[in-house]
Amino acid sequence: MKTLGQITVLFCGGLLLFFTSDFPDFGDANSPASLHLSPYFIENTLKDTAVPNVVTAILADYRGYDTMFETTVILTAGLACFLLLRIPKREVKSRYYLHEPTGVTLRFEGDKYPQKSDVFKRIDSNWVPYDLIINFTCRLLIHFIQIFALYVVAHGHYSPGGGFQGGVVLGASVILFAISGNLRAAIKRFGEKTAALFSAAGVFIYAGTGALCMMIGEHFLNYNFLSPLLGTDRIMARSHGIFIVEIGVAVTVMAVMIWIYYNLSSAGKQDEGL
Amino acid sequence: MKTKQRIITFCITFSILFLFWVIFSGKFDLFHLSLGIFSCLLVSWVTSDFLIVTSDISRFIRLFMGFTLYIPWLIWQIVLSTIHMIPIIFSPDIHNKINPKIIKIKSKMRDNVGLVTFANSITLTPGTITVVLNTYGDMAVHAIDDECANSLPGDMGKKVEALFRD
Amino acid sequence: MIVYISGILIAGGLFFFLVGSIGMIRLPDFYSRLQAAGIIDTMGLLLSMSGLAILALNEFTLGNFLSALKIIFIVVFVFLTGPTATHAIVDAGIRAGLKPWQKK
Amino acid sequence: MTFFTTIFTFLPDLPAIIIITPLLASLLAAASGLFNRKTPFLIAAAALFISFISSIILIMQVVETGIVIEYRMAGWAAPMGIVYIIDHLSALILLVITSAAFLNFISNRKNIETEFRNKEGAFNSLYLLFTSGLIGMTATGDAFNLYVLMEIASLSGYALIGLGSNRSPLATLNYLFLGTIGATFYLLGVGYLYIATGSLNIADIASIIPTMMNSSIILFAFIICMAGLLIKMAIFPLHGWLPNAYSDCSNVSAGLIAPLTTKVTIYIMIRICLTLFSPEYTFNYLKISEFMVWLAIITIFFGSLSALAQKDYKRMLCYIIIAEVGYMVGGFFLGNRIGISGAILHIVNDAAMTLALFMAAGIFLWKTGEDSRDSLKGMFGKMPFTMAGFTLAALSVVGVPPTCGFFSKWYLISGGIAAGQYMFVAALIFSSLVNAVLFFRILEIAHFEPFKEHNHDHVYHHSHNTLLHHHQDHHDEHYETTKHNGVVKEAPLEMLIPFIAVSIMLVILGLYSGTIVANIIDFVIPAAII
Amino acid sequence: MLMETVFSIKPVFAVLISLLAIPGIISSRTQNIRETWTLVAAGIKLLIILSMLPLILDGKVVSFTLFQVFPDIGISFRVDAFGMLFALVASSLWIVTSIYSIGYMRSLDEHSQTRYFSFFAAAISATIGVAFSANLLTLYIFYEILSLATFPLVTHHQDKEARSSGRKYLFYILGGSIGFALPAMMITYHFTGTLDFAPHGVMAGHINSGLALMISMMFLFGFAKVGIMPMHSWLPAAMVAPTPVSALLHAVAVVKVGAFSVVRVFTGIIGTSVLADFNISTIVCVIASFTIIIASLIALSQDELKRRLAFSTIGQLSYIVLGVALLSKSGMTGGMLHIAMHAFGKITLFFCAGAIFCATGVKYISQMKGIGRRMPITMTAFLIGSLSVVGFPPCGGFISKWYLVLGTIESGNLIFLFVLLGSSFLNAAYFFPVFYNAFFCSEDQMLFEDKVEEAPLWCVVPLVITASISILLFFYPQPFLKLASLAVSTIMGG
Amino acid sequence: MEQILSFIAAKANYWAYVILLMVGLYAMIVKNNLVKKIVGMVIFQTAVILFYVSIGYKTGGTIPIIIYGDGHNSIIEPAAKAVDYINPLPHVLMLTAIVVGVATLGVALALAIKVYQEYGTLEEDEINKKIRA
Amino acid sequence: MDNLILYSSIVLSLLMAIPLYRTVMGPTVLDRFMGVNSIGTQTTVLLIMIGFLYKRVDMFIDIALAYALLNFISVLAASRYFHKSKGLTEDMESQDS
Amino acid sequence: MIIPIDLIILVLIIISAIAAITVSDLLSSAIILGAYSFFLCLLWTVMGAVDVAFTEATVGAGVSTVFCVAAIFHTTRRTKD
Repeated sequence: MKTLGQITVLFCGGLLLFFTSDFPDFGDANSPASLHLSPYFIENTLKDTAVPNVVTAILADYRGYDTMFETTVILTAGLACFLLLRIPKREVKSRYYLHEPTGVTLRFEGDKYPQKSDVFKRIDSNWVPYDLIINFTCRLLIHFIQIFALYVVAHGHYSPGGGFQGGVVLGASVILFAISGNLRAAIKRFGEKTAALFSAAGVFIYAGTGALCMMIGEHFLNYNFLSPLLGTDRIMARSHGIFIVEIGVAVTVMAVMIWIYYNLSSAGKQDEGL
Repeated sequence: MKTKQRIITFCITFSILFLFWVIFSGKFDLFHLSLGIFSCLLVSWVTSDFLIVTSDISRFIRLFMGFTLYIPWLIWQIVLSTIHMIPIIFSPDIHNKINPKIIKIKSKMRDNVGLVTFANSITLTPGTITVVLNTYGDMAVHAIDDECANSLPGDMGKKVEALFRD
Repeated sequence: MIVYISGILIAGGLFFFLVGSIGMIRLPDFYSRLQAAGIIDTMGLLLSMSGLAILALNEFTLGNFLSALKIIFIVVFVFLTGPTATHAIVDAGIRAGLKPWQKK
Repeated sequence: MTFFTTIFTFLPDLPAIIIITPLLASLLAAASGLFNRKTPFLIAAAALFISFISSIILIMQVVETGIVIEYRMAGWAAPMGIVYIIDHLSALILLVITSAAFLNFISNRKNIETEFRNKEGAFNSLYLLFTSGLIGMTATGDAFNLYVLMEIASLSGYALIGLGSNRSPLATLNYLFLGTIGATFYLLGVGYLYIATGSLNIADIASIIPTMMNSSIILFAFIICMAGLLIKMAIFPLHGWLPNAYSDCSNVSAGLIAPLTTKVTIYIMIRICLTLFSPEYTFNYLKISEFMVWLAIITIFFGSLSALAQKDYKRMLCYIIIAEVGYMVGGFFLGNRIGISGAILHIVNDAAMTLALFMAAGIFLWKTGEDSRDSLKGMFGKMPFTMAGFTLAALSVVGVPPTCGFFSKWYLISGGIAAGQYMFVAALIFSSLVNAVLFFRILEIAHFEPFKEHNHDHVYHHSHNTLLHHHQDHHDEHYETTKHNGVVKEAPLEMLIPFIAVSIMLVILGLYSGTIVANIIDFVIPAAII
Repeated sequence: MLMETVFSIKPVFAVLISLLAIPGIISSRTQNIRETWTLVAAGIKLLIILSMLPLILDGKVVSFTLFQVFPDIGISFRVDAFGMLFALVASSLWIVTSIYSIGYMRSLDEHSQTRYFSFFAAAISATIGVAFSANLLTLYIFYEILSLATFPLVTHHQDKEARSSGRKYLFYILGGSIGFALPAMMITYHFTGTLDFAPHGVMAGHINSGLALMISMMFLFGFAKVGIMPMHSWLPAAMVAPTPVSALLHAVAVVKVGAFSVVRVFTGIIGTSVLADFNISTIVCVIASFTIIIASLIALSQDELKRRLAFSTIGQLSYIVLGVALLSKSGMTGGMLHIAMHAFGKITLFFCAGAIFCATGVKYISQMKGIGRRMPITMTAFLIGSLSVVGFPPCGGFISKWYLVLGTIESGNLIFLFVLLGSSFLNAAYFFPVFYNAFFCSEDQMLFEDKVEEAPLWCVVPLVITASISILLFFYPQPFLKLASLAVSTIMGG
Repeated sequence: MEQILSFIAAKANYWAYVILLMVGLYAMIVKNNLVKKIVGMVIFQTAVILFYVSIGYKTGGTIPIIIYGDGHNSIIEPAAKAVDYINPLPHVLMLTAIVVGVATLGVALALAIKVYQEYGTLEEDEINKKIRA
Repeated sequence: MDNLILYSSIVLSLLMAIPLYRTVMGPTVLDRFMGVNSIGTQTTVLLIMIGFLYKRVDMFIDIALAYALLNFISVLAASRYFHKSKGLTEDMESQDS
Repeated sequence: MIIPIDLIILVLIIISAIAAITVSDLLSSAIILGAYSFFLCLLWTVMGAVDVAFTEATVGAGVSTVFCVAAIFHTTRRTKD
């Protein structure tokens, strides 16, 4: 197997390397790729959509359909991880609770355990106390990460970034919270059902916008329909349409990243996890 | 938590975040500002209990001022200890120059913010790293040589304590 | 003028990057290497970033000012995250049972 | 009346509706699955049905008018935006996909409820996503969009087959690796095309390629795309992932994925060879036909012989699928009109046959809890209708008239003779004989062996992980029916009716294959091919 | 000779009527209803076929295309004289056999009767389909359906013996058709571009001698149901089936379908001119003669009655092939007539064997001592049947043999005359011991008690009917003779 | 010398992409450990991204965000010239590809966890041994 | 100014090889964490320098900022691995996870 | 003008890629993969693909390494190659 693999790799690699000489030079402004389609995009984006960031414009408008499915890919991954890993809740014989003021761990048998309480915290047998420094710094940073993420989403038109990047950062903020404290705390704030709902809702915003266009009589995902709704001209309508779908992307990406993390880090048990 | 305290923290969080938003955004038209307000409301609503500095506004301002004074000093300390590190790193006989050790120190502070500030300051200055910190102020610090070890807790401890004294 | 100042600062930053990097190579054990790595996080970053921030202010406009401010924010954030990360690594080392190098 | 009015209102948007409906429904299913266990099924079934109906309307539209329907996504014209192209071929494949997905789905309600307990929402959602991925792959006119949809189909496919027996995660992981290699190679091929032509739209590229026939980049694009697709369609040296992946997974997934994945990949191969690269390039300029046909021949021999060695029913089917891939690839690369017609016809027929066989497997498993051949003992007496349908499917695979398998094989063999590829003809006949032996063995067991008591403790062993804690109480009903007298009765009607429908379809497809060829496939093949 | 073509859906109904009866059979709750369905379908089928008879006798052809499965080939039906002859035999015998099966199955209380009658119906459908098919593809399709539909009938007992013989059956039949007939058909299609049966064949001018020989042989052995010698051994094995099945299917439907297909292909596809020009006919004749002689010799050594009959069938089938391959008018007429004549004779014999088994449970000839006294009607019918098969007047078999003999003389190959005569003696030789045992044994050798009686009425009536038809056909062979000569005149061109 | 340098500069990216592609492929084919294969898969996918992004680069071009006039809502067209901007289309495609990569990574890791839960190891040969046993 | 930034960034990118050496060769996993952390820091600086090279620094700062905020998540996650009482070298196979 | 940086980073990328698949410890492998993605991000910015770089930055630094570590936490670090 090893030799076979090496031979395959060397053969393919050699072949591919050899034929790189036919490629246009790196950075060649006259290659077919730079001459055929992209000039149209670069020269007309601002006219068509009022979005200076050409990438965003292509992503969410010219090839918005691709992006819808890109978002769906993410959703699919979330669902897949859930389907593969999630273990339904099972009856547990005993539960551990930490009395937070004193740090004493109590073990409760059966269904005698403290109901919702601020001083008692449910923990697992492999619970470790969180680190003070990490916990504090992360709590401090999470706001900024989140506001930064929202900024990225909102300014996708003018600077790099957009729904996907913002969504990942948002998701990362929750992941950070889960890492710095523990997974239970994170799940308490952003539950699994919420994650599932959000991840579906994001794609729904995207595809629903498209479907709305279709119902009003335009083509699917043709944002022109927004112009009577928002009272703007068609170009600005496209700009706003792009913004709406970016929000959808961000919501999905955030929720799915968190959802995948929940499942991966606890191997589907959604207990304390990593 | 009391409602009033909550509102105050919310407001503080919101204003800080909005400041950040404005700096990030650099766009001052209505659309983006309203987006900013919306986002900041959202974030502060979701996470307002993370940044519980204090409900006392005057203390908050004092703390802020103290920090503004403390940070240049800290940077100066960093410069100093970096300069202290340079000969060690470039010395041909590096194994004799250093004498790593873990020392234990105790801080009298009970305020977690203060402790974390102190610990991070120690870590920031090259030559010393906080290894362990607990809520009772017990710290273990790894120092690269005797000089770094001896400088602890030293001035830094006093300054941070002063900063967080009520 | 601004260019020169920033040039000096950036050069200083690069120098400290070098120092930290060499320290990472030369020092004998993980904990002391971490001390050297701290230089990269602090002095190197501080100097080079302030150099760049000043450079950004070469033409003073609101946008450039905000850019410089953002660069400073990066420093602030790294000053928050850097020690935390360092602490996390050290903590992991201790928990994993890695013994510090001792002078014989 | 209102129904038709609605339909006609959306008529211009049908190409979008056919894919958007499953997509939106998958979201609803995923969301509603959190609150209710029954609604996801209803939503999904309704969506699949709508897709099915729209595909019927589409194919009728295409056949009647003979015009290729072009739908502009986001309103941008072809090279700039993404367009959907519904021509005869894609309409045909769309019909195959939607009908197979729909029938398999409604017949498996009980299986889904037991095997994926508490995860029905996610499962149904993924099922729909898989379907919409395949639909999109079929309909799209954009080379890159094809990749995205391929990834959707693959990812949801991994999830669907990852939750089967306890061996399935490993098999799925291997499938994932090879699937990723395949998809990435395809993406790379698209990249090569892009670097050479600067376009991503299939029609646009096709109009540019004739000007640069001699470019080695184009050649490489072709080779890499083909390599990727060949991996995904599991042709002989690259087939390793398929048997494990398909045989270890749950039946619902197998019934969806096994009939469709390889077929749609072959469809894409045909599309790339005929539409993207012109037939002139593929058949005349490259001169790889001979090689591909030999590859197909080896695949057929290999698949058939390996199938002979299998004890497990589903594994056997998997190797048969591999052999059938050889039929289609070989038939296509015969390069003449008859051969290509046969290959395309066989896509349809093979999808139907495989669907029927896997549905039968699902019914057997549901009833007996085992999937070895021995579990079928005495089935003819106990489940005559199921076995009748199964026999039809088996005969179709063997190629006995008047089932559809015969007719596509007829075209393939005629094509082989016309092209002078007698080895291919021999391989086809050999494979038919082997299939006859294979299925005869099963039918013989079912016919002759006395009925055996089945150990019902093993019924749901393959989904141990999700069900351990629930299946006891949930299956009381099922236990009631089976434990009294140890008699397995006919499968529940909701499973049986779709299955019988598919089986009868096998005959109908066969009898109407002339119509299909004359009205649909003839329009697909460019006039340049004789 | 240009024939007037009538387009009518009647052939389709004739084929489908018994298939349509299947749901009725399946859904029947009691035996009576089920059997009523069977009988009604059989009656309707015969009526439909009879209704077409006048047209055919007028020299017209009924035609209908059901599906256009390939651009130039469809599943189409075409009723001509030869097909009519065969269909008439098959459908009339179906009624008789149905009646007989009812008696047989009831008296032995067999299991799975629903399945039995369903597949019986399917098989007869396929048989009529073969008879009426207008092109080779349609013929092939119905041929395959017949093979598969008879499999459950052959293996009705579902025991070990049934299993092995079922395997053998499918191996020969399916293997032959997929392995030989299908490729031959494809090659034919490739060279000629058509598969329609034409009166003088379609191959002339398209093909060279080697290929023609190869295709002919592939068809001859590919249609393994005809039982030409190396491909014959499924037939004795298939005798494990219940007797009505053996009777109808292995004396009439299945084997005659084989013979019919071979004749159809030789005349309609390959064409007499090709057969004659490339000297293929002689080779076929030799093979057929070989089969005739060898099968008769083997039959002599069989003790089990049904096996003996089976080998007899193998021999008799080759008469048909031989008759056609002689390429003389009388020979061909004889061959075609033999389909009918042999059918009535042989089915009588099988009915008798079944009746004996029903009444006594005896299978072997050596155990049948004295049975003639207990079951006089049955054994008389057996006598008539065997006389017909041997070709003794006053039985139908004589007429076909007469034509065959004429044919050998006409074609000038006297060696085949001797083959025919010799085999007739052998036929007589292997039937004689049965009578001897049945009638001419002494009291003390008798193996049967007094209480053994005739088989049930349902069993006896059919065999009486067929036996009397056998005799009737000697005196009144007109319909069959006319059909056969019509067919021959079409083929031989006036 | 300069020619060689410019030749290297013109093709280095493509070489690098081939090397990365092969590194990833090698890991996926040869490596025994499942997570290693996953790592290889990530590298494999990024190689293609490198290829695409290299296609898009234009010497002297700036990033594909149009420098627009004052005020972000008013559209003032000093019409952007295609030569000045890097080709944005590959970037769009590769955003999608990265997303797909992450999604695949997540699913693959989930499957790896499942495999480990089943067999207690990630080495393929050990797993095969356990299956046979 | 261009040259200043260009050469600085070249030097900086060369300097990144040293932490990379630590990352690749590091005797323990923790050394690798350290190396990656340093690489992250240097990346942040280099990103901004490239922004200056393109004369569009405002567009690049966001990326650097994202790094500054997210760089340490992976290190935290990895250290969390050791928090959960996993050894440095041997795997605690028996632990019920 | 930006070519030298491009070349240097390419070399670093290849080194880290090879290291990621040869290092005999999965946790290390995951960490090196993180470094790999840093370099990739740099490379994208060098080539002017800011959006791609941003995505790579957020994904590489934010989630993919975390996912890997989480998975390794629930499986094992041990590897034979």
